[in-house]
Amino acid sequence: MAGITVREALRDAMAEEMRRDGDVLLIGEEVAQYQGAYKVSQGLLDEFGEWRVIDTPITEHGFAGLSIGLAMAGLKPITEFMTFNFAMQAIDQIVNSAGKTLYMSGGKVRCPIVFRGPNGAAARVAAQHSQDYASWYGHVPGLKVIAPFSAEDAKGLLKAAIRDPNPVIFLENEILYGQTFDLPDDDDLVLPIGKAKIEREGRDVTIVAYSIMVAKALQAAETLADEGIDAEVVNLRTIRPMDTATVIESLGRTGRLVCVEEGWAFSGIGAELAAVAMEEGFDLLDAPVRRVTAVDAPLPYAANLEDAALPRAERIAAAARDVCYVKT
Amino acid sequence: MAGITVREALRDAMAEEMRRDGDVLLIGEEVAQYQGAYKVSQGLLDEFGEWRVIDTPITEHGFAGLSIGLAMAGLKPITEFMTFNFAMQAIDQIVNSAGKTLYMSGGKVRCPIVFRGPNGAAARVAAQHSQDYASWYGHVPGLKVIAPFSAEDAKGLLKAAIRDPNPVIFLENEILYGQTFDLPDDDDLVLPIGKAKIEREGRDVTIVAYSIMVAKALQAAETLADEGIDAEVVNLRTIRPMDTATVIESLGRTGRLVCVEEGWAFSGIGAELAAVAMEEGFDLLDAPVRRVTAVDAPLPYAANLEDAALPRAERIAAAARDVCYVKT
Amino acid sequence: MARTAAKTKAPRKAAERGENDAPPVADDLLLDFYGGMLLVRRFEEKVGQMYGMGLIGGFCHLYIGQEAVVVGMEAAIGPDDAVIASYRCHGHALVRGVEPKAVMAELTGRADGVSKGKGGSMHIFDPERGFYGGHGIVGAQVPLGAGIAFAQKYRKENNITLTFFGEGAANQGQVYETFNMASLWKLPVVFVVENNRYAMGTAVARAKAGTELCHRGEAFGIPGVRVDGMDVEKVYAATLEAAAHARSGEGPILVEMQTYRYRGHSMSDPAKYRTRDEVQKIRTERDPIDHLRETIARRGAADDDRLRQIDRDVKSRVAEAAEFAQISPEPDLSELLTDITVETAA
Amino acid sequence: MARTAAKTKAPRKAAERGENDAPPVADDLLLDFYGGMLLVRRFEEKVGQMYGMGLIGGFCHLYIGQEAVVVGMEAAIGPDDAVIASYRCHGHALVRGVEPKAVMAELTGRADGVSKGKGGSMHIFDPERGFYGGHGIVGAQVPLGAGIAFAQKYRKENNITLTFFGEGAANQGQVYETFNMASLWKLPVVFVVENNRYAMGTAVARAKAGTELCHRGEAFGIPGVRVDGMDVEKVYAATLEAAAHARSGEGPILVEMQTYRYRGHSMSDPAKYRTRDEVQKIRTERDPIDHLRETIARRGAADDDRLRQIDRDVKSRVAEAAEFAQISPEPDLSELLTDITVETAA
Ligand SMILES: Cc1ncc(C[n+]2csc(CCOP(=O)(O)OP(=O)(O)O)c2C)c(N)n1
Ligand SMILES: Cc1ncc(C[n+]2csc(CCOP(=O)(O)OP(=O)(O)O)c2C)c(N)n1
Ligand SMILES: [Mg+2]
Ligand SMILES: [Mg+2]
Repeated sequence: MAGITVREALRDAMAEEMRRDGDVLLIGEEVAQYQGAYKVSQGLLDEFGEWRVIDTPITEHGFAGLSIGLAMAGLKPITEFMTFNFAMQAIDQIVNSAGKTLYMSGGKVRCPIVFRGPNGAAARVAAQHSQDYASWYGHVPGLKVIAPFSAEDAKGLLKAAIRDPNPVIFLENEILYGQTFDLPDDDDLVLPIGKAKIEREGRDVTIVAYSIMVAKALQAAETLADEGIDAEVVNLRTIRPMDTATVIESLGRTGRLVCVEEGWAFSGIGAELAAVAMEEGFDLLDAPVRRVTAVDAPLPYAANLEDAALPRAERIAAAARDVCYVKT
Repeated sequence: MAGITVREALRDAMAEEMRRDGDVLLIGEEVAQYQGAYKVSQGLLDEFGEWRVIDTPITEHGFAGLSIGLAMAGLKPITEFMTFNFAMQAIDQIVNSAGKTLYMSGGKVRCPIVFRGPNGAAARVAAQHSQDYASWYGHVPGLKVIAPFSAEDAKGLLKAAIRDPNPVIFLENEILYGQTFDLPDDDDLVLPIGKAKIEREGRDVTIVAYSIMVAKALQAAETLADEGIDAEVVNLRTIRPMDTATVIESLGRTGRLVCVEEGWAFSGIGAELAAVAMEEGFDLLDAPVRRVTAVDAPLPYAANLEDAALPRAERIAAAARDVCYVKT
Repeated sequence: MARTAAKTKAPRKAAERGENDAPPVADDLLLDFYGGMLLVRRFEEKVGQMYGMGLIGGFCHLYIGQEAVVVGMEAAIGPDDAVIASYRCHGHALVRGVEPKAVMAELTGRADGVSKGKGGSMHIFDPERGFYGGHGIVGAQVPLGAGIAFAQKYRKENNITLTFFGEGAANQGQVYETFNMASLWKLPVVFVVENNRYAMGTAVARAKAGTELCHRGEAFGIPGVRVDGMDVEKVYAATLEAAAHARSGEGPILVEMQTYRYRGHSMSDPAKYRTRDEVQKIRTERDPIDHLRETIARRGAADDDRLRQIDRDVKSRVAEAAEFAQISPEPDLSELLTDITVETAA
Repeated sequence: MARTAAKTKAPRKAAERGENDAPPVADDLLLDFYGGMLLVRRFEEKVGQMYGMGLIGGFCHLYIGQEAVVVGMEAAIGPDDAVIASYRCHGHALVRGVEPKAVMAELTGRADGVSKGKGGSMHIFDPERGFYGGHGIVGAQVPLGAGIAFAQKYRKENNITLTFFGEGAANQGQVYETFNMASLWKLPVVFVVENNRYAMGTAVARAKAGTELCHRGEAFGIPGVRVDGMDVEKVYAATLEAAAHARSGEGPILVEMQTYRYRGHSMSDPAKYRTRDEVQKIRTERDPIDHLRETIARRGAADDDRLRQIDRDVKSRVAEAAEFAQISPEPDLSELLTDITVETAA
């Protein structure tokens, strides 16, 4: 076990896969000479050279399409968006070209590509730089969607994503980049796509979260533990295909479900989980599923408003108390 | 009462609003000389001239942005996308510029614009031309989202959308364009945004749908009636803000809820409704909410596969029987 | 189909010449052109009929009138080069050597279609023959094509990619983003604007400001040429040069092919935005097949019997394809849920 | 602030001249320039300090080094003309006459901020002063600006829109889509590329193929000019001409302002992609404020006392703004849920 930041874990995952397979390359804005806008690609240009670590002009639509062409021709691009907000400019290529071509070609044209970069809110970067796209991408068959939390998630799932023969949307989080986690000593850590992880076992209530919200959920679980509520925390890890089996099993043990996401509620990930709980776990529910999400507004810049807009541990704990019918 | 097609209703709505307000204009591909790719703007160029009915080059991103600029400067553009699939190229402008600027400017910059065009599947136009974007747009605060079914919906809601001082996404359906509906004689039919309509009253089960799926739901209700199941059909009309009160009231009467949409299930509109039913109607539910949606695949071209992919009345009826615990 | 024959000839031709006014091509190549163009024309005519009979559905865009472009270009490149096109792609697929049967069965949405019936008219793919589609979103294939060219360069393959798009698509922003990147990285791509004068109902001048399309890459350092796309020999000659440029490592080149589409934009377009006379005039005066037939006669490259034989062969191939496309079964319902993602060992 | 004075002078100046090498501007206009540029510089320096103190958060992009561009351009247009910019927008807002207090309070995220503290540094708006932001997505303001110009033309207002973007943004596809439409419809827009040589860490030549930026509109029929953006008089003169062109109904024009940013891209950028020497050399040899101070001295337009007085005035305005921005309260929590949509009578 060694301490490593999520930033380093991502970099190591890319470096290891690039060493392993000459078809893997990294492309995006500021990934090469600048070493990544958030320094995630530190050292990669030096090691792999400018034909495998490629700085692009600011043209998301174009370089996403170009990357998809690379993948259709058999290479394995990792395409970095400086943030996923900017990928909205490229989303037609991601959905219509990367996501649908395998199907439209009757299986003939593959698209092994990873689109990665920070998703969701950073600190005080306001409405245009803070959207959580998990449910948008999760909506689309043909894509796989991953949202890692820890360094282990980041490394093991990014390596899996690079090896996957499909288009994978890899949603990172800027605030997590600098956080340190223990990582098992493993030369080749590859985690399965589509499997959730129980981060904390508990008997009273299941809290499902992804990305940075796992940290908030764990924090809430601590608070709840002090109050005698034993929360189980499920880290979804993959958004699509979603590991509903693990969620429903957990629900079977606890009878209560709280879904946490940094994005908006309407047709979000919590909505999907609520529907799944209906369909697959109705008889297990001792209380209605609760969603904890961002408030239904663009993210404001002011510190106090931003704080009030995003799910904090206290709001998660409150929702858990609610579904446990505990009054405070 | 007079019979009128949805196509004509939309055209009349635009013409009436353009007569009423010189700031309203129509812009998009083939809207002027060609009279609309689907002939929705028939006659408008003749009546209003080329400065109010404007053909654009094929540049969705650009003309969406330009239209938003028009709106920010105080005009009231109706911006047609030939289909909403092509609006994916422009979605950054729609979400980030049109949807968020009022908030980011502390209320200073308004964006009174209607984005309209056909959404969802037409007939055999395959995966890239058939996506239903209701849940994507519905996800985003700052936008209003409307999905009319009948000619009355089309006319009354489009007029309301044009008068609304906010960005409105107006999701039409190509197959409905040619369908005829009775329309009340009313010089100035304006329907409220955000109100659902009960299309058919019933006591046993609530079927919620929007756009063309309302027709399928009504068809299913007929079948069910023959079997002694009395279905209530709710036409959502507006996706955002959603009229959850009407849905929950209906659920209160029937105890059972089936949600129908042409789009994919994952984080779709049915998911949102399931979550709302949990949160606001848990104790009213005599059965878990059921979703009827497109299968989780890009839409295929082959006739038999396409038919199997989309929700048909029979699948809706089957879901209704299920939640009524009726075996067949 | 012209492809095989052309393959062996193209490189030879390329070596033989260099100047701008190309010497006439050899007789057998002319006949290959003729067979190729006729196949595309007859195939598309049959598609039109079958659409009318309800055997084909959805959007369907015919290539009639533009045949010289794909046939002449294909003859000037090699089988390992790549091609990518828009939704108006039947001709592009056929000249790449995709079987007419498989294309037609795709159009009827059958199991033996080249995309198993899942893609339809706009989405024909055959990457084994270097054909990358078949894309429905106007302009989307342009960066994809540059990406394929990037892969060719990355692999040091010495192959090139022909990236086709319409003159309407030439206003899309992603085209300029791609021009910039392709030029910056000197990608081996030939950008081909098929200027058939209309984008749906919009005449080219109504949507395009400024200079001619062939100059639209110059600000990005991409040279442009304009070619009479109704003359297959000129297309061929220009493509030999353009391909040589792209292959040389000097970076992309933009070729504007001036052509014309005879039919409506798609099967549902009554094409009221132009006069019948306009179409008729081009059909009579500029038809690429008639023109080639005259050339063949003038040069004595073949006698009428030989041409009639080619006609018969083409007709029977097309008839066979049409027949096949109607008896091929619908895809099995299980296909609904395959090819969504590539299965991976769990 | 220079704005009010300039407003009255610009038209006069515009009428006085026509040729390329403009006559020197009047003394009092020079002093307005001086006051305006100094206000932007001192304001931004204060912002940098306050960011360092944690009073400002998120992304924050300073305009230091580029002051001559907005000051010279603003002086050459009228108050009813419109301006739209990217996230690097403090200077653009100030020259439009937005109160430094209100801008600074926006940066600290307070209730008295020009956007109530909801937008922050990248999202300053004041449509009543013809300032349309403040946009975070690179390139997005370009079609928005053309739309504002379209509205001006639609209303027959005889006003124009200055649409600012960076040289990095100049590679975005929507810019070319906009060029095409703006030219096609002859919109009264002046496109202004502020070429400050870097887009984040990317030097202009590393991201841009082909010709100079000022030529990037030519294929769309848009004339281009390149201007020394470190010389406010040249900026002013060029803008008078460009504005006259746009106002005349001849359509858009593209102005490349060659300038330089002294600081990192945003507050978190250590700017290792260039040498200290490079920056130092430009600061010493090309600084627009120093240059103007020399011109003033050379022409005897003002004595040192007068300049010192301006310095003091600017400093006190900035100090006042900084003070105000710290005492203004945080927005009320109820603001979280206002301004999402405009309320309508039910
Ligand atoms: C992004 C996008 N916008 C609009 C359409 C609808 N559309 C399909 S083809 C077409 C015209 C394209 O014209 P052109 O590029 O000249 O090609 P041609 O059809 O003439 O071959 C349009 C507008 C589309 N498919 N994709
Ligand atoms: C679409 C998009 N891509 C990337 C970014 C991140 N980003 C912000 S500013 C910037 C550099 C822009 O450079 P330039 O246009 O030259 O303007 P400058 O910052 O020099 O004023 C980048 C890449 C963004 N905000 N939006
Ligand atoms: Mg065309
Ligand atoms: Mg710059």
